[in-house]
Amino acid sequence: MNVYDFIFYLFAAITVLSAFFVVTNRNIVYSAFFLLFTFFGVAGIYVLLGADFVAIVQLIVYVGGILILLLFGVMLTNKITNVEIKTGTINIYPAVIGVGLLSGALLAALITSTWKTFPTEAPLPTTAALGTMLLQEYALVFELLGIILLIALIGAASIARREA
Amino acid sequence: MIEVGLNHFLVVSTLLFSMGIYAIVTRKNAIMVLMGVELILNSANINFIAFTRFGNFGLQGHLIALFVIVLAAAEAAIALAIVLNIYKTLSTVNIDEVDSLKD
Amino acid sequence: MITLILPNLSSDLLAILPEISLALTLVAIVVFDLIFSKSKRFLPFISLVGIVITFAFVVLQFGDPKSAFSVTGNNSFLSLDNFSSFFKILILITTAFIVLFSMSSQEVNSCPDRHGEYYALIFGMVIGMFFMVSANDLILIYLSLELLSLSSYVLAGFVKTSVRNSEASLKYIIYGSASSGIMLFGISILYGITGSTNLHEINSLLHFTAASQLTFVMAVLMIFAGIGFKISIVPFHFWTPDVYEGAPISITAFLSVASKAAGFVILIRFLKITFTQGLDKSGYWQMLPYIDWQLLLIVFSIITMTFGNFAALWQDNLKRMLAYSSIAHAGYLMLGVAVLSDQGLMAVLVYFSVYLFMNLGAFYVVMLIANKIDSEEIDDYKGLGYSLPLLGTALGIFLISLTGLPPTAGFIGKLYLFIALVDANMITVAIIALLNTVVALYYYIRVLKAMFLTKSEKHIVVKLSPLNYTVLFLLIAPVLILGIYFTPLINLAKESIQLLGF
Amino acid sequence: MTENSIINISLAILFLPLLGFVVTLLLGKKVKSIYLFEVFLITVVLIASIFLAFSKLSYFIDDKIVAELEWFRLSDTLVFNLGFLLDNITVLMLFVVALISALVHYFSIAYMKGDERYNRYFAYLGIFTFSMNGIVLTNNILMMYIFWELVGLSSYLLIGFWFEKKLASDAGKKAFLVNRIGDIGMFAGILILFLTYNTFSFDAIFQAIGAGKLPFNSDFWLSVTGILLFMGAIGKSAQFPLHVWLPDAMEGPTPVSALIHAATMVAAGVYLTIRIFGLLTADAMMFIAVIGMLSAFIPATIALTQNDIKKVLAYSTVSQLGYMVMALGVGAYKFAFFYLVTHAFFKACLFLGSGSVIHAMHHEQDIRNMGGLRKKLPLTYATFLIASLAISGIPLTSGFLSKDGILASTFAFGSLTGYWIFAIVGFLVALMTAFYMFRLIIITFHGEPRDHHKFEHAHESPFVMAMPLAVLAMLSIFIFYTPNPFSADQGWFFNKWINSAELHAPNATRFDFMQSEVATETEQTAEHNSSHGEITYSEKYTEAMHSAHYPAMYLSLFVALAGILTAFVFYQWKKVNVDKLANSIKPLYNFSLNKWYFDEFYHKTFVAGLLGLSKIIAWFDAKVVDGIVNGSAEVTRRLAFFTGGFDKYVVDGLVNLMAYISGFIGLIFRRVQTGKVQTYLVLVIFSIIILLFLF
Repeated sequence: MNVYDFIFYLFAAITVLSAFFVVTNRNIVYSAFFLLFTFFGVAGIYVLLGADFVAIVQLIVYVGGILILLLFGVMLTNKITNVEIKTGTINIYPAVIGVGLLSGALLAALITSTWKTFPTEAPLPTTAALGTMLLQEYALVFELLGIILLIALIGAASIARREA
Repeated sequence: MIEVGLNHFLVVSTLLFSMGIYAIVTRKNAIMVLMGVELILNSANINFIAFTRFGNFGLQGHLIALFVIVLAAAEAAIALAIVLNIYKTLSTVNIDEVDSLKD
Repeated sequence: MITLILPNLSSDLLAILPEISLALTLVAIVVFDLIFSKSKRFLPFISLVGIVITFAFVVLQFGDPKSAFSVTGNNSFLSLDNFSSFFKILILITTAFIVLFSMSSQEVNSCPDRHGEYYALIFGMVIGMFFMVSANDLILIYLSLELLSLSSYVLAGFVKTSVRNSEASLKYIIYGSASSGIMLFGISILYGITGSTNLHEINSLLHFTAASQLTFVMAVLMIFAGIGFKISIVPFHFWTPDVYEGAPISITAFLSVASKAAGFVILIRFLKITFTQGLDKSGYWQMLPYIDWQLLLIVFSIITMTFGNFAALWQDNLKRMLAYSSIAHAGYLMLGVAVLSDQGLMAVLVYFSVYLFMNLGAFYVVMLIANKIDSEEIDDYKGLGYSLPLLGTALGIFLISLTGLPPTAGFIGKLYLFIALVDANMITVAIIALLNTVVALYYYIRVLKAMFLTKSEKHIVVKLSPLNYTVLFLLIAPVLILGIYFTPLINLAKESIQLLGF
Repeated sequence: MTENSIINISLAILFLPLLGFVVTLLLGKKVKSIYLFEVFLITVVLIASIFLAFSKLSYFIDDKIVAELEWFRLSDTLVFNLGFLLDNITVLMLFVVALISALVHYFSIAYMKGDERYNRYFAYLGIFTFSMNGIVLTNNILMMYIFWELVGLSSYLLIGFWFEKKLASDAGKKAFLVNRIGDIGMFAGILILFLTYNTFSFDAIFQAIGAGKLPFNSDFWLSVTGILLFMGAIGKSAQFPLHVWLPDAMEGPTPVSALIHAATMVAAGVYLTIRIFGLLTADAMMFIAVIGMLSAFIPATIALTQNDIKKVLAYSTVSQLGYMVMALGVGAYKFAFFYLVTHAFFKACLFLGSGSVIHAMHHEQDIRNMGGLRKKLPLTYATFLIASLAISGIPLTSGFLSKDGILASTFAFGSLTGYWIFAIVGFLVALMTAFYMFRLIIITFHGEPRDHHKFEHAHESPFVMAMPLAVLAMLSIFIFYTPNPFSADQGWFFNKWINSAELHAPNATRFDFMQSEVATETEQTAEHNSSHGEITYSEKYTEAMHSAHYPAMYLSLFVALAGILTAFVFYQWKKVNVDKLANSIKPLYNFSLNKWYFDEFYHKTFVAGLLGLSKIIAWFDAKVVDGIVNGSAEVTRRLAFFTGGFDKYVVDGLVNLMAYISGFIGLIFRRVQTGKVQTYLVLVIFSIIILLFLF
């Protein structure tokens, strides 16, 4: 087991275990906290896969943005005096069976399949190349994302703002 | 032990995906459900980047992952706004209690 | 030194003039709303102007298929073919109607200070649909689908104070984000199999793939879950009745027509470009092996129409009934796709064109009546045929057309569909579909019965404005005219079935 | 005058009544006198149809004018057309329809006065006229079927016009349902034709048959196709065994009976048979002849004893239609059409006359309460008498000319093939016809009034009602058809206006006397001149007809007079005690009075069969379904329904059963719609898994 493998197992464990706590913990604040570790773990995996820029974005946007947003949501929808912010679950048994079957099938599908693989090379910095692609080939998608963000802004503001 | 390869990453992403689905269908709290959605999006992103890395597909996968992250942010914003609105009108964020529309 | 990879940016930008004009209209609405916040009543007119201009651009593009934003060869992001132009026209017509609907919708008018957002979000939906109908790349498909969804999540809950609206919105976003998440995962697997997200490229790469069948089916099914969510085919339809019932009627109508149309375009493009090997002599698509595509689609469509029709039988709420009926119609449309031939495709186009008018019409009448009596329960429609003869008759015409009886346009839609089925020797399927229309007859007739064959003491008066009359006329006229004289529509559809790069 | 203007006129004739329908229906509630618009339009149609017939017969007498328009195109070979076919028969038929329709409109102005849905009634007349014109004008069988159904629909509306009366709405329903049985056959026939020839056009089909292309390549299937198509006629022309609806349909307003059930709609069946005559084989013709014979005979015996003035006329209509159908069956194509036209006039006259009587007697229909009306209603009496003479076949009337022709044809047919039964039945029916018609006249108009109160209040009808009677009675005189009162052969109507039929069925499948080897020289040249088909009447047949003419004439005259005389002996001079006679042949009398127990028979067989089935279903429902659903209130209600009266069950039962089953399935489906979005998502996951295992 070389260092690379070790790092992989570390991050994989962080990701999967914390994700497990996210979905099973009854206290929603703890869940949110574990979600932070999951995102960190995923970012680590990105780094392992040579996606440095994506990893950074993952940290900034997910941890710095989405997670904070979710936490705000938690606080705004619970009375702050509640010490334990617990939430229940429904559909446990069918969900366990269904998800079990689905993940079994998925695992089988993904592992048994032969993928096009090439020997991996040493990862290069991707930021500059990504920037170029984003404004060249993917200019259209880039613009579309702009519209999506505008719509998200308008939509979220429209719903959340106080009625005049 | 086998050397870490594509399959290892795929296993991680599948587990993440399954747990995301599990959260979506079992947790009562709407915000927990949103966390589940984020897990699914993350698992798909791991797939994209892993395939890019091992299949030598260029940087396309990275870009897709970036797009998905941006989209996840937009979606989370709108979803939270809607959840807050539900909380304002029904004083609950438990999805199973929001079932007045049914047959 | 950056090398220019998009050498023909100017021509590409010209090619997306309709989309640009839509985006500019969106911006114009937002800006106008901000600056002249006292004159919101001009917003619909700005929207209509934007629609008309866009319409002109789309019509100019018709007949001149080209691809835009290509990186290498024909692997472009957008296919601006007649097929997409046809659906763009349908979407624009629907949008224009929805804007006109909204002008007299009580639900929308109850939140006057948020009209700016309302119309801006409608344009968000339209832009999303425009990209959907011409998108040629899975990632573009995913993003435009999300654009459409995000706008519609908000619009479904537009009246924030209404519990129904808020509930619809919450259910919609949870169901929708889960479906699109599953779809994204499916896309990622397909990307892993082929290494590309471009539909054409995937098609050529799929010929040499070594991926196992299980993987392939998994990916396809997961992507289908996302598309099926948009076009509400069983078993991905569960959100439809709840959201349709809960959302404002104008938005329900929009979702049931335009958003479904865009979803179908994705389905068709995805199937035809990605998974066909070519055409055989009689114009049927030869699909790639791995999956019995036809069986899959037939199973989907038969379950969908049967479920939709049977569930509709029990509905007491007209909006909900129309929701189930729209599921059933998705089943019929799916049958047209399941034929896997250009003829089936033509049937889909024809069906959609007539479905647009009849479905919008039904929703419009329901909206006008709901404005007054504040109810969509069929029980409250008793005797309406007598107290509101015009609206009653109009609804009658739309429902008869939805049933598919001559001499209305609905009949023509069904006729072409059945002809395509019979031509493809899918007799059993055709018979099942026919039996389904018989079931459909029951619940449509039920409304007519309530309106015309039961008396009610209540006397309801609905004052219609000239605008209402105009819109009603604009909807009835095509339903009746296309039922008799439909050659132009057929010709147009025939010209529009060609997909670019195929 | 060009072909174009002819087509334009016929377009106007077709669509003006539709315009009348739409306008009258829409403005009916607001504008009280809008019916005048419909009346005006139908007058225009009448004038136009006269003009059309005149131009066609003067300028284009030998031409077939065809106008076609592409309706829609499925592929290059599969084109659906809308088209007109104008030959002499078409224009004559158009004229008949327009004339009778117009007269009925005028008549109704007074007859329906005061009805609360006055305008609605005229609107219905408009749509009926439109549909009937459509049947007459079309050149392809698909359009014919469409208009056929439209006619059925509008007649349903008119029969059930007074739907507050249960009998009327039931009669409407019965007519609709019985007709549907015939239409199923017709539709099957159309499907066979379309599958074989890929076209609906009569001409194209005939040409293909002439070229030797047969359905499934067999003569047998050609016969079957002909018979299937003819089934449509059985329904619409109320032929045996589907004749049961027509007498019931008398519940509709009387002018409607005159229009629909005497002259036009019921004639549509005959018209259809005339149109498809070219493809009939000997077997099919034999079938048609037998049906016609039975339909002529059975109702005639029933009419002998009926006491409702309209019922008598209804059964007589069925019987006379049977004549026409029988005439077609024995190959007397021209006489069949001739009789169609003449019968339309005098039967419409009779119906309108009966309407006049009923109007005068304040809606009394039972002839036993009438009598002596001759003095009160002189004009009605005179016209009724002329029409009765015509239907009985007394010389100088149109009925004599045409009926005599049919009888002569059956005679000739007998001598050519040995099937004399048609001739025998033909004369028997002629005897009975004369008898029951004069029984009707004597009891109604002669003798002493039986209901003095009503008699005192009876009064002659106003001009708008009298005028149609006079016109129709006039048209029952021979002079409009031929200068020679004893033979139609030299007349313009028979000789010049109606062409002989074109035959297309393969030679081997025809009757001997219709085969083309025996066609004469001149007819062969005629064949070369016209591109279509060939002429039927072989020399052999002409000769047989010729030799049959005089015997048939004398014999028919004799039986008619005998019938009339008997009627006078029985009812006028009372030489024979009728009641006693009836008593002495009680079974026979009852048999006739109860209409051969047809309705009862149908009830006993079909209804009882369905009832038995329903019991089985009910048992199944009680034991099995009930067990599953655990005695829900719904099932109990259904059970009560199943054991309830079967009258309602026949019509509604199957429909309800289906609705119940569908509803049950729907109930299962809606269970999944719990309103909980997460449950939905679980279901989605399971669906994906199931689909994954399926594919």
